[in-house]
Amino acid sequence: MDIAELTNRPISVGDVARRFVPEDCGATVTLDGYARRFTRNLANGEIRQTQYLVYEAYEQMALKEMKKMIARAKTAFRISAVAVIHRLGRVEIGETSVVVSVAAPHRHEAFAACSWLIGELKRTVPIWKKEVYSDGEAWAEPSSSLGTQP
Amino acid sequence: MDIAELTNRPISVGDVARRFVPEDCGATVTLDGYARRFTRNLANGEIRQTQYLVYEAYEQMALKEMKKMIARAKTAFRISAVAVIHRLGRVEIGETSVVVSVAAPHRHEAFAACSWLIGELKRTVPIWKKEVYSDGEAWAEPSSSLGTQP
Amino acid sequence: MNLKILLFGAAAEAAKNRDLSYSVGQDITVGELIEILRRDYPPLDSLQLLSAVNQEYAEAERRLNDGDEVALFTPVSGG
Amino acid sequence: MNLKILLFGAAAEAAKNRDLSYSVGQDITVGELIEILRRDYPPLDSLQLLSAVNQEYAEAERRLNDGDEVALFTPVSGG
Repeated sequence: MDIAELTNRPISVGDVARRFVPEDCGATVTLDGYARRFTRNLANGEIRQTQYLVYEAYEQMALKEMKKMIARAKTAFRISAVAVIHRLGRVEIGETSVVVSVAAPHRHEAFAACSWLIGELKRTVPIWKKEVYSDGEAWAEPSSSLGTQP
Repeated sequence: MDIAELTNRPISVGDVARRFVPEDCGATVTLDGYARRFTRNLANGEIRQTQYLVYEAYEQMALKEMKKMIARAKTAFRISAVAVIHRLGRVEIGETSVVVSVAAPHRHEAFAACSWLIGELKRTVPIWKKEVYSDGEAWAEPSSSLGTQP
Repeated sequence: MNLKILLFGAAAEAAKNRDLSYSVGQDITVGELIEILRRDYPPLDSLQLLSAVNQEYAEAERRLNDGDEVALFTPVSGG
Repeated sequence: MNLKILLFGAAAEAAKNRDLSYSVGQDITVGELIEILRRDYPPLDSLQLLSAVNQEYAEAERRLNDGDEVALFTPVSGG
């Protein structure tokens, strides 16, 4: 029932969120992460404009890490079904780069597991984001994650 | 940009989640609450089977309360757009009864606001749920909310 | 004075009514109106009733005015 | 022994390579391999490099075996 997937094609958030509606569940919490056009630098207040993103992955390892974190989430939280799908390649502004969707009997566990899973994904899954601006490009720094996280 | 809505027709979670993708945002968190077929009674472990739900609202007041809680959320959290849509009338098992969707620059605020909003909705918005079983029916007790919440 | 009374959910089922019009004396409070309704519709007696006046939550001490829309209902259970 | 080396993201751009085959002596660790690569590809020197061996995260002290797939990359930034 769980999904860990990498794809080069656009992701439909609604399809992912509704892929599993287990009969013992009452809530699905879905995080839709997408490319932001305007990002405020929290240090100096300047606003940077992104043109598009490019994601690259160590695909086999990324899928292994995604499956591991899903297994850990299902042990730690009372949840029934998890889907984690990450886009690779060029991603336009507003397009979904990552979806994490968790179905659970009760909403509190769905919120907690969904939030934990996206944090784990950003911490452990070997995927890299390049941000392309009008005047250059840069690989995202995870240390500035407050500015670049979905 | 915000939506507070009551509807007698099926709700498309994906359409709601993707209705607004503001250019200063990077994350949308969406709660999809739906009718659960099997509910475990936490006190005695028995499993109760629901056939369908019927929702009724004090519609004008419900919309006012929904708008108030959205306004409060936008003051309390750094978020950009909120949609709250609740289904009325008969709702089949697995069909969405409520969607709360929050778009924000960063995911942590989207999670926090979405979780707060569904709690407020269940606490303040004048909507009532009747659960229909194979052998009877009952208006949901908010005091047993751990067993009946989405 | 005249009041428009709305009942919802379990309260509407108990009273077998969704809309009532009541004529009452001046200076009545929401709590006093609820007592009148519990007397007129005894099945309401077993229910915990919340109230709203003109679509805003109201306490039992709230004084009513002519033409007010008073809603009575059990604790909400949406979601 | 022979090692298959994979580079990703900023590390691949710095080394202008994504796949490398290295023949090295016995008893080499991941940390020692990284030192060799930093010497052969100086632009890697400015990068913080993490490593995985056969698709599992590995520490610098990890000893390598013939045929291992060693991946080197900067801290991950997906999401």
